[in-house]
Amino acid sequence: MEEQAPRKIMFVNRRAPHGSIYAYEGLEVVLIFGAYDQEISAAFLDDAVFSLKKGQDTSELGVKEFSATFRVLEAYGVENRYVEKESLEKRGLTPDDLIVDVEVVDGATLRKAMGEQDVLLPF
Amino acid sequence: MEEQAPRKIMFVNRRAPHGSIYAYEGLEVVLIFGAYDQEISAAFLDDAVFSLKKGQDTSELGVKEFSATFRVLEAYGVENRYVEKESLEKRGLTPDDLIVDVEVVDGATLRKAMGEQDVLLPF
Amino acid sequence: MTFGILVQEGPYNHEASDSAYHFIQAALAEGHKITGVFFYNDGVTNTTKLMDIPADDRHISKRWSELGAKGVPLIVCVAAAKRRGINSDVLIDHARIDGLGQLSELCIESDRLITFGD
Amino acid sequence: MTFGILVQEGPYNHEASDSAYHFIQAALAEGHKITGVFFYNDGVTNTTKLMDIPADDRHISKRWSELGAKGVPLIVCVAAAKRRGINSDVLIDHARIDGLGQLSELCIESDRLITFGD
Amino acid sequence: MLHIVNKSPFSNGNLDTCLRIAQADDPILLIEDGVFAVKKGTSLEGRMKETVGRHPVYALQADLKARGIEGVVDGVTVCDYAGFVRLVEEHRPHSWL
Amino acid sequence: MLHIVNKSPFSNGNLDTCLRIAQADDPILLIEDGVFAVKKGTSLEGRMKETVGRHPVYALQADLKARGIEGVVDGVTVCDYAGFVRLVEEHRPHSWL
Repeated sequence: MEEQAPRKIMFVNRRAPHGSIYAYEGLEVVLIFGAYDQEISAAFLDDAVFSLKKGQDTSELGVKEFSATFRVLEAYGVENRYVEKESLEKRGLTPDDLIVDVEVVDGATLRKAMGEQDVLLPF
Repeated sequence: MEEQAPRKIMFVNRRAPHGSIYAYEGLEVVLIFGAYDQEISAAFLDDAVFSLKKGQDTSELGVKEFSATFRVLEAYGVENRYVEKESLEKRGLTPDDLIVDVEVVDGATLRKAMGEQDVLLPF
Repeated sequence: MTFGILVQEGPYNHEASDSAYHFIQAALAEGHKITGVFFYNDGVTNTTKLMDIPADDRHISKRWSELGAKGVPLIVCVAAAKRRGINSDVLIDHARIDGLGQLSELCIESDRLITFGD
Repeated sequence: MTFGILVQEGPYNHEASDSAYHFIQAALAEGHKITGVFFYNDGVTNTTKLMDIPADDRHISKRWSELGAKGVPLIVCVAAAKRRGINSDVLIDHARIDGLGQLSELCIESDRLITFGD
Repeated sequence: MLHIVNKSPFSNGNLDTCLRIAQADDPILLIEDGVFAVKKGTSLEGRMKETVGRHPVYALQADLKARGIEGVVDGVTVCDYAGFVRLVEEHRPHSWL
Repeated sequence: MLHIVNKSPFSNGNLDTCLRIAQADDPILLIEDGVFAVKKGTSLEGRMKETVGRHPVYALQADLKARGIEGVVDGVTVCDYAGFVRLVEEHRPHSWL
C-alpha cells in the first residue's frame, strides 16, 4: 500500500482572542494536528494578530490566558507561521510586540502560501 | 396604588434576515410586547432594512418566510416604525421596496427618538 | 436602582455571558437590585446543567445557578429554549423556563435594562 | 470526489448549519461521498435530540440524524461538547462523540474540506 | 482557490479581507448574508463591478431569493447548491469567516 | 443615553453606526473586542481623537488588560465594572450589537 504524502494544512486565524472562543478552540486543533505528521502552517491576519500580543493579562476577566501556548507552535510542528503585514500595521503593532517569532508577509505572499495548501481551516 | 405610566420601549433592529435568527426572534418579542399596553417603537437600520424588503422567497432555503409578519406591526400596537435614511440609500432601497409603511428618518431624528425611550432592545 | 439583564449569546463561544456576569456582580456589590436575567436567542444555552468543565476554567452554568440561589431571578425563554434543546430535564437549579412576557415585565419593572450579546 | 465538512455554528441562530446541510444534499445528489461532518465550536449544539420544533419549521437535529442513518459519519468534538452541555445522554442517533484527531483524519482523507460557520 | 464569503459587506470586513488577499482570477462565491454584495444599485456597486473584472464572482440563488434580491451586478453568475458543489470540486475552498 | 460597543472596529461596522447616530456629548463605552478602538498607534487613532473631542469615551479595564493593551488614546477614561455600573445608573444604555 502506498504511503500518502503529508498533507498541507493551514490554520487561517482571523478572530481576536477573548471576545469569542475561536482563537482558543482553534489553537486546541493546531496542537492535536501536530501529532499527525502533516505539514501544518498557521497564518494570522486581521484581529487574530492580537492573539500573539505580549502582555495579555486575563486575571480580571477570570478566563484562561492562553497566549503563552502560541510559543509552542514550533515545537508542535507548525513550521510556517505567517503574520500579514497590513493587519499588523493597521493595529499599530510590530513583530517586537508579538510573543512568537513569525514571518511577516504581504497579502500576495500569504495568498501564494494559501494556494499551496490542501486544506484551509478558518478560526 | 398608583398606576404606572406606560413605558417607552424601542426595538433597534440592525441584523439582516435569514443569515441569523435575530430578526425573527426579535419580531417574536415585538408581537408579545404588543399585549402589554406599553409605547412600542421599532427602528430599522443597517442590514435590518432588508428584513422589510418585498419579494422574499425562502422556499429554496427551506426556512420560514416571516417578512409578512412585519405588516401586522401596526395592528400589534407598534405605533412608531422608523427606517434610517442612510441605511436604506446605501443598500439601493427606497420606501417603495418595503413591505410596510415606515417613517424614513435621518440619524439625528432617530437618535432623538432613541433618547426618549425607557428601554432600547437590540436585535 | 433596579437592573434587568438580557443575555443573547451562549456561554464560552462569546464573551457576552462573562460580561453580563461581571456586570451583575459589580451592580450587586454597589447595592443595586437585579430584577432578573432573561436568557434569549442562543443565551438559553447558558442554563444547561450538563456542562462538564475542566477544573482550571470557570463553570459558567454553575456560576449562574449560584447567582440564582442568592435570589437573582433567572428566566429562560421557552420558545428559544425548545429550539435549542434546553428543557426542564437539563435546566440548572434556581432557573425557570417561562414566556417572553417575562422580558416585557423586566422592561416595565426595571429602572434600567441592559443587553449583552454578540 | 470526497468531501469533509466542518460545522462551527449552532442550529437556528446562524444559517451555517442550513448551508452545510444543503451543500451536503447537493454533493450526494451529484454522486460525491461525504467522508464526515465534524461539529466543532458551537456547532456541537446541532446534535442534541432535545430540540422541540414547531411542525411548520425544519427540525435541524432530526435532519442531521437522518443523514447519519444514511451512512454519513457525524462526529461531535468531545472537548467542545463538554463545554456546551452535549453528552451521550442527549446525543442524536447516528452521531458519535470523538476527539479532535477525527477532524485531522477528515483533513487527510478528503479531497476537499469545507467549513461552514459564522 | 475558491474564496467563500458569507457576511454582509455593509456591516463586516470579511469581503474586504478576501479582496485584499485574493489574486486575479480566483473565483469568489457569495453565500448567506454575503449575497448583499452583488445587489444592483447599492453604494458598493462600483466596487463590485471592478471585482467582476478581476474575479469570476458567483452568488447563491437560494440566498438571493430568500432576501428578495432580483437584480445582481452585471457579470455575476447566479448558481444553485449543485453549482456550489461543482465550484468546490474545481477549486480548494476557503471560507472567510 | 449611553452607547455600548463590543466589536472590533477593524472587522465590524458597529462603532461606525454608533458614531453616526450618537449626538455630541453622549458617552460611549467600549467593552470586549470594542476596546481595540482606543489602542494608541492604530490606523484609527486620528478618528478616535476626534471622537474623544465630541464624546466622553470609556473603555473597560478588564478587557484592555486581557488583550495586552496598555497605551490608550489620550482622553479615554479607563473604568472597571463598578464604573460600568455607574455609567448605566447615570444613562439609559443601548448596546450596539
